Amino acid sequence: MTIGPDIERAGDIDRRLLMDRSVAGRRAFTLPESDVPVQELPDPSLLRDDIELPEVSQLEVIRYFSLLSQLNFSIDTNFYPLGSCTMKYNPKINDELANLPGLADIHPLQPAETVQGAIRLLKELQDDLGEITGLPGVSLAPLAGAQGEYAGLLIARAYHQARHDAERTVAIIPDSAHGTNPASASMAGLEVVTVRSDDQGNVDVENLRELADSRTAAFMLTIPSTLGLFEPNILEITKIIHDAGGLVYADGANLNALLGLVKLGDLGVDICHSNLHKTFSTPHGGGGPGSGPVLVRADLARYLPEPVAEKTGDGPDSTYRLAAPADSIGPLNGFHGSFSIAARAYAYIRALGIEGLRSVSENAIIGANYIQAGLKDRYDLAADRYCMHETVLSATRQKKRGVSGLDIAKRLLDFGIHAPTMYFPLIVEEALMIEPTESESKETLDHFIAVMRQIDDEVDSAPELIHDAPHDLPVTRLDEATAARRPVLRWSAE
Amino acid sequence: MTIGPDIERAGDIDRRLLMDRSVAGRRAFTLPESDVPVQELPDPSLLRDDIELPEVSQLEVIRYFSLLSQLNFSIDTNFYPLGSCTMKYNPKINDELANLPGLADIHPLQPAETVQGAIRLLKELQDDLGEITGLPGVSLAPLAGAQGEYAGLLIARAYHQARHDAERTVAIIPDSAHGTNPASASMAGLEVVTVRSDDQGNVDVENLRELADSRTAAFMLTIPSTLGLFEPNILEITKIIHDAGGLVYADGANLNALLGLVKLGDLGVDICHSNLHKTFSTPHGGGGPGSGPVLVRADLARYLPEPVAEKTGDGPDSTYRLAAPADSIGPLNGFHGSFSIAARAYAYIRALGIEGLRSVSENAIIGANYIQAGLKDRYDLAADRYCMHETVLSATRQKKRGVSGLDIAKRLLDFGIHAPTMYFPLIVEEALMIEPTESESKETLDHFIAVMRQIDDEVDSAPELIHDAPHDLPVTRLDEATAARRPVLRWSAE
Amino acid sequence: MLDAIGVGSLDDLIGDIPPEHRHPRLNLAPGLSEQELAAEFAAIAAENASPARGYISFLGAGAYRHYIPSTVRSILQRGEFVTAYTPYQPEAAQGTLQVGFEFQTIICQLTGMEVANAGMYDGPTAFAEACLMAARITRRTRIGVLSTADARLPGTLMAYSKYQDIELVDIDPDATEIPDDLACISIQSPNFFGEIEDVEHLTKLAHEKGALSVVHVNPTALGMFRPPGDFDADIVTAEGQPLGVPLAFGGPYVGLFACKRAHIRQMPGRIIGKTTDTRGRVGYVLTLQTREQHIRRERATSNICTSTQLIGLMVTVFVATLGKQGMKDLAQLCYQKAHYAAAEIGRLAGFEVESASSGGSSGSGSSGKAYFHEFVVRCPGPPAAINAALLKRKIIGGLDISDRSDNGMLVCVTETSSKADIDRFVAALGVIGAAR
Amino acid sequence: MLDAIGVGSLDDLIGDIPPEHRHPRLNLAPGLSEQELAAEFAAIAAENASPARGYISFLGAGAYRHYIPSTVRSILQRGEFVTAYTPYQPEAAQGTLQVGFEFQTIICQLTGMEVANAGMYDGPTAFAEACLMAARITRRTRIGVLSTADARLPGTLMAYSKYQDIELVDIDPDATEIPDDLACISIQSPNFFGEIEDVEHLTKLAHEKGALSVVHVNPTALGMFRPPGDFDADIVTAEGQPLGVPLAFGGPYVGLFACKRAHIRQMPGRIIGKTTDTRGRVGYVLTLQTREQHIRRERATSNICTSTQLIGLMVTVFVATLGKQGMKDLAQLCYQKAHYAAAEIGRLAGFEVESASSGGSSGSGSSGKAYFHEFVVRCPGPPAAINAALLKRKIIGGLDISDRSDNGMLVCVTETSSKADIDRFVAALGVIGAAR
Ligand SMILES: Cc1ncc(COP(=O)(O)O)c(C=O)c1O
Ligand SMILES: Cc1ncc(COP(=O)(O)O)c(C=O)c1O
Repeated sequence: MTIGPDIERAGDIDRRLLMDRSVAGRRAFTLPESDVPVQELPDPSLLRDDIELPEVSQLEVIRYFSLLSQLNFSIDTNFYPLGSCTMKYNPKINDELANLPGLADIHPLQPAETVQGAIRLLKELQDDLGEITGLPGVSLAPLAGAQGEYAGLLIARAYHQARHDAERTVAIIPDSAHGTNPASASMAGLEVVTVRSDDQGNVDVENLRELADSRTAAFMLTIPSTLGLFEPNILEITKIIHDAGGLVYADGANLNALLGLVKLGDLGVDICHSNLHKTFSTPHGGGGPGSGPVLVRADLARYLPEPVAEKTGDGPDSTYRLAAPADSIGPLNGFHGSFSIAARAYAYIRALGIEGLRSVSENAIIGANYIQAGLKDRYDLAADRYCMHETVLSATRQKKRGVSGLDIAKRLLDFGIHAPTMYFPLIVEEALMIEPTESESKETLDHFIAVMRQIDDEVDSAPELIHDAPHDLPVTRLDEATAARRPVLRWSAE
Repeated sequence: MTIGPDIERAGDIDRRLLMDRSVAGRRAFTLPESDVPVQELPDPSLLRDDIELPEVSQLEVIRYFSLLSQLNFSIDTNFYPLGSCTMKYNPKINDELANLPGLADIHPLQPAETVQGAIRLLKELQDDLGEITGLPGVSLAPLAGAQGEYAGLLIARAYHQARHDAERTVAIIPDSAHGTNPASASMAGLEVVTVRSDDQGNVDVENLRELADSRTAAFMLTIPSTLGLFEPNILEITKIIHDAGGLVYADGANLNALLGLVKLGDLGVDICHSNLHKTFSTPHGGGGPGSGPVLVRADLARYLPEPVAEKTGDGPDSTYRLAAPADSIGPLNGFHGSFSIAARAYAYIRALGIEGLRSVSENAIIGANYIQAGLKDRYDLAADRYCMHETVLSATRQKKRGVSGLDIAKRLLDFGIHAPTMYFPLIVEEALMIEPTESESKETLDHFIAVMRQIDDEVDSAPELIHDAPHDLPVTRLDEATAARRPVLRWSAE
Repeated sequence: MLDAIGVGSLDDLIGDIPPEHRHPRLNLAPGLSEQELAAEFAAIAAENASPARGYISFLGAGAYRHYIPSTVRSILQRGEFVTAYTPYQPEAAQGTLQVGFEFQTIICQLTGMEVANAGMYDGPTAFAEACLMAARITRRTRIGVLSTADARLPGTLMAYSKYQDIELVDIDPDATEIPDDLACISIQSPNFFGEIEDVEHLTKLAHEKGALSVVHVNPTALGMFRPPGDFDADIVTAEGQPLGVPLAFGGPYVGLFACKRAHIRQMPGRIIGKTTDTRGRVGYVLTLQTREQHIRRERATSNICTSTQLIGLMVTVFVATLGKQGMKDLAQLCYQKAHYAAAEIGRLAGFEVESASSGGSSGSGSSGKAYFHEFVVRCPGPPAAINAALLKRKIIGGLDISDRSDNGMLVCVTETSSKADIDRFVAALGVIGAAR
Repeated sequence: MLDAIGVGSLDDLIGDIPPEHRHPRLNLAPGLSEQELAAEFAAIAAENASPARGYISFLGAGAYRHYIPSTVRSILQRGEFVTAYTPYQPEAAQGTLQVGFEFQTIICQLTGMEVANAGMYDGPTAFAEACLMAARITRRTRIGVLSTADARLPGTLMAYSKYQDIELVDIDPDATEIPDDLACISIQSPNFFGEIEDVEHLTKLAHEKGALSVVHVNPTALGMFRPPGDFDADIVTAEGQPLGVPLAFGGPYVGLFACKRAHIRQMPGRIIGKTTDTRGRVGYVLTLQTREQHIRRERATSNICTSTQLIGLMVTVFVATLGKQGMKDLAQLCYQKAHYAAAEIGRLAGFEVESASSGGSSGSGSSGKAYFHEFVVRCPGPPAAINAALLKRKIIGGLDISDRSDNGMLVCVTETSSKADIDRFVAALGVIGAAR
């Protein structure tokens, strides 16, 4: 509907950029006057004349970014069943706690005696994560899951090297794996060998048996898998790898399904990472920051990336410090990892306790199966069995009727529901990967099921409605091809 | 546009109330377990069985209120030129400062020695406001402008009474006054007598001269007036009232126009109130809270409502306390006024300093005149002269062409601009009272002018666009008559 | 912009200001940067004794320390709520309006009343307006106030009614009869001393005489005690602060105001009603505005304009967060902790726990009346001296009410005091008492 | 819900988990209420020495204390930004995307470079990825690193390149020639010791040999010093923390990454591009995704997935708030205060201010190189002992760098230190030095 020249919709934000809004001399902020005697400046040849930067008022800053925020879908405003991403509710208190004076304003290089509280928190979180996964060696240093993976693979290589078994240069990875797994393996100088999934979505054990050999450095298994399935042959698999002399690496990004239900270490996993920003309550921030601790069995702890928090003494006399493990693979980044995220994870675990954590996973699993049960007559399942925390549907039936997984995803946006993860895992055609998480109510799941069923109806009754979706978002579908072909990556004066 | 059954627009919030979302046993929050021995409960006859209250999850709380917030226009997201309301930008830092531990968590009845910082802040704010207005007696106790007015009128009555002149029971009030003025006067037991405005929007001095007599307790003048005009005969007016033995009360709600430009006390004003929540930076909160300090000339300070902050001693040895003035009109509310708002006002004044305060008013005045200049060929002016911080237009010309002030106000909403104050002051037909404030940029004012001119075009070219406005807000025009005739004021089970 | 206006300088625009008074000298400090301002406020805050500096406190008496859930602060940061005005354009303010409707609902549910408004300035002004409303409804001028009420309640009423031909009449809470011509009797329960009054009985007395019953409650207590609505009260008011609002040295708070449906049109303050738009969709509007000053001017039910919408939002989010069970648990926790503290203090030599209002002897709640989370301690000496000694131990003691009760200290304990805090307080009292 | 699924219990759903390992015992504490959790965190925070507890600090060395404007915190509270995911559905993420585009613009403007990505994990990882990118572009394996760089930069690079056939080569900052076969020389400027390196000269040396110039900057310094783009640098990286990000004991921070347009397709990390929708309206999308792991898997330019979008938002709001003038003022203030502190310390008996890297004699900046807001003090004894003595006075001294410079202490002064703080620090150093 057109409601007047130039205006399509009330409050449509004017999309001009900060530089377009800039007016010479305008200011949002002033700094204090200098209170020290004037100091001589360096040689003028070192100094820059001017910087081209925005000049706007404080109101403009607030209004611009406030309006921009409203263009987003988010957990705080929308159901966001994005598979593999664990878009759950993160308690608001955790953000507050992480920002407390005494936590948010301490310098990473302060002497240990001035940051005992901070290091104690890290140590206790290490212990809790070790307990939850059954892998007691923990470094919180990695800054995201991908860095955790990389750290884990470096540890595997260091382990083999120490055993004079350095010719192990292969990482076996299932075809369903997340892209970071092969990317990390290749950074770690490993050759990626793909193991097939069987028709049940499990690792093809026979195929794995063929591939596992004296060149196997590590087998990387996402558990539950990216299909949302728990690998039923896990014990056999870890045995195959161990028998071949390799290590088992678990991608723990999906730990939200396992809390209190099983410990990875008990299954023969040697190394894993955990995405604190998924399972343990850091809001995703539009794409980070994250925290991807790496966890290992006891004898591998000597290789962990530095630093690791340590405790000396007991009771009120105990002191805490950060240290580098004996044969550390080194620092992976500037300081000690994402401390504020560790603080949130610590708060989350403390608040929930063991009972709470277990019910997180139980409810996450029930929610995913509830959606699966509500949709499986309309959408194909990637695997026709109970799932864990997420279910992967396939829009092949819809595709045959002229509507793709992408179309369905876009159409969901019209209902204020964020799209599932599309076209992943790669082994499922027209994949729609749905992870409702434990925090959504049954009513929300019912609504989602109803909408998905309605969309399936529309495939026949009103396909153009789906093809043209989304209809009333700030933009319609965007031309990604041109964006990539002729990249415009920054503002410039017209 | 209909984009599917049941759905009109993406993300349209489902307007069910909390009770409709409630599910038995669901919880957003838990309290600690009791850590004291179990205590005996009182007689069961005193205890209630149950309370009907919402039961929702924490995610639902956050999502529900976040989505509701997005249904609002606000300064943070919209130009909001609501006349008389001073919808200006309030620095975000002030909210933070008011919420600091040590300010937000102190009890009003703490011993004075434990709250020296808080009382010092109040004392310094009293002094600053006294300096700005030229009225040195200040109580910060009133909780909003209307309460400040009432306090001021009680003071006037107390003053007359002390002079054995208690038969003064009339408040003279201009016909342009805000509704709180006559309402407050009547609460104070005063008879309201209305003085006319002349055709320039000024007080009709001759009329005033006739009305002022030995029954005059006070003359209440809004300055600048609700027409946005500074009373040119102010000195004559204050003399007339004083000569008649009355007191001059200034409604200082519009102080945003006068900072550093003139002191009310210098003009013969005896009593005024100031709306801290307008001029001195408290966000309006969707309708409060407020703070309406009452300010008086020195000899009237003995009547101020309690408490007033006092300082003893000087320099580092000085101490602060709250006290009741000698002949205080009493307490007007529970404690010491809106402390958090006083803290914001103090921060605002300290941040701006005298230069900053003056430029607030200068820019507020320039902005209003700029809009007036940009629209006066299309819209009638209530008074054809330079205005102060706001300009009052009249939509009489548009009305003749079939479109009311109300219609224009609603149509503005379509452009993401909040409507001006409508139909006030009552003496202007089809009034549209526009107060841009100092915080809006020239580009925003230009945009507003362009939109107002476009709407004037539409009066002829597309009147139905205006009549049916707003078009794309969460609701179209609402049926206020039925709401008042058959009031539904709370949720109930259907 | 001056060019576009057609003037040369600002002074051309303010020609109406008498030149001799224009641009006065102001004695104000120069401006500060945000960084400097933050430092100044840190210094001011550090001059106050607060929990952040390790103090524990047993003050109540009308303002109560409670834990405020993070959800309240989180929603309070939504600029769309914080920086909006009174919802005069309902189409652009459905957020504020729907929240207000939720608030009204919650207040009704807590108090057991039929209707509520969207909030008043604070508890005492709500109380005062309720009494004046009773006078309007009954067309009577004498207002009975229970002698056990907080002095700030009749105090505010007195200031509010100074020129309105209203007389205040003291009523004994144990009265078996009341004067014939009262507009209402107004009952604070829990009363100033923390005790539960017999609202049912007093309301009956009132109704027998054609008077209304105005009940001023503590909303936290309503998590366990029967609400005034159960007893046929006519108007209920309360200080809303305990429901998620920071103490903030006394304000801003929010007054709660509920009444019987029959009295709707005499109710002061903002009222939000449900309606539909031109397309039949549900929406909310300010309603019954003809009671208000901007329409009715000198004949309005009250002069209130700017109210306390944002504090109402805090209350709404607080109650929504705690929910049915949380509100019950909160009341129970407060009750348990206060009664534990009273029992412990009662065991101290020289201290008696009693109800000041009844002059009873010793033991907890010796007046025979139940109490909620506040009680009166008779100290072995002036409470002021004892409080001073407590303060040295970083304990802010109860309120000195020796003006109303001999050596009386009004002690409040909420869920924010741990057993360790209470024990520390009791131990300190013991030491201080023994030293006398 | 179990009914609808058609199972009797949760265990029916997790039948694939080996029964003997199901439901293990976990040794974790029971859960806490929010109120208890808040109390526990207050206790943890109180165990740390922070400005909130009256400490002043002169630590820098890669993480810097700056005043963070309230606008940053205010916008960081917008749930729509905070609780969104990576913008894989651009139609539902234009907020995040447009902010990222602003971020890229600002990084280009500050560094003087043509293009930037939307952020890396932190400064050192950005540096490491830049060096690896140079190796990819030049197809060379030897990476020159200036000997004045923070050890954390080559340290991270080493970990990142462990199995990638990369060799690190130490380069003297005053070199007049470099090896023929370098992929790049990487220059930290200001270097670890706070000094400005001759980026122009070193870049020329690199280009003469077909190598790239990778420059790692401090973004605050770019408010006054010429940006690497002026000197034809190829890749620029930085730790973004100084731009509005809390110190937070080391993270999360954000790495800044910019380069020449020609190298766009070798750039790691998220990149946001401008495009149009089907109705011709401007919109933003993640672009050049074929470089990334989720498309290219083992052949991706980097394994990075979750990045640091929200920290990028902080940086964007910070720079938008300070604006052109604020960024200049900030750099000047830091420079002025640091140089004042250096001059005062230089006057103390036993202390010399010098550039550790050059081993120069005395006086401020005796290496002859200009420095920004950090400098090296040679102490009259082990810095560890001096720092311990400072700590007793609630002063956190500079970083002990005696491993790189004899009795060296790296001192940083920013706009957050008042003259009084600096004077207190200098006076304490004087007393402590005299006592030796
Ligand atoms: C299964 C899986 N593995 C690894 C990752 C990588 O984690 P991050 O994004 O924190 O680097 C992800 C995240 O998207 C994931 O879903
Ligand atoms: C001119 C004028 N006077 C008085 C008032 C009343 O102030 P308050 O709303 O704070 O009670 C207002 C506010 O709307 C006003 O604009």
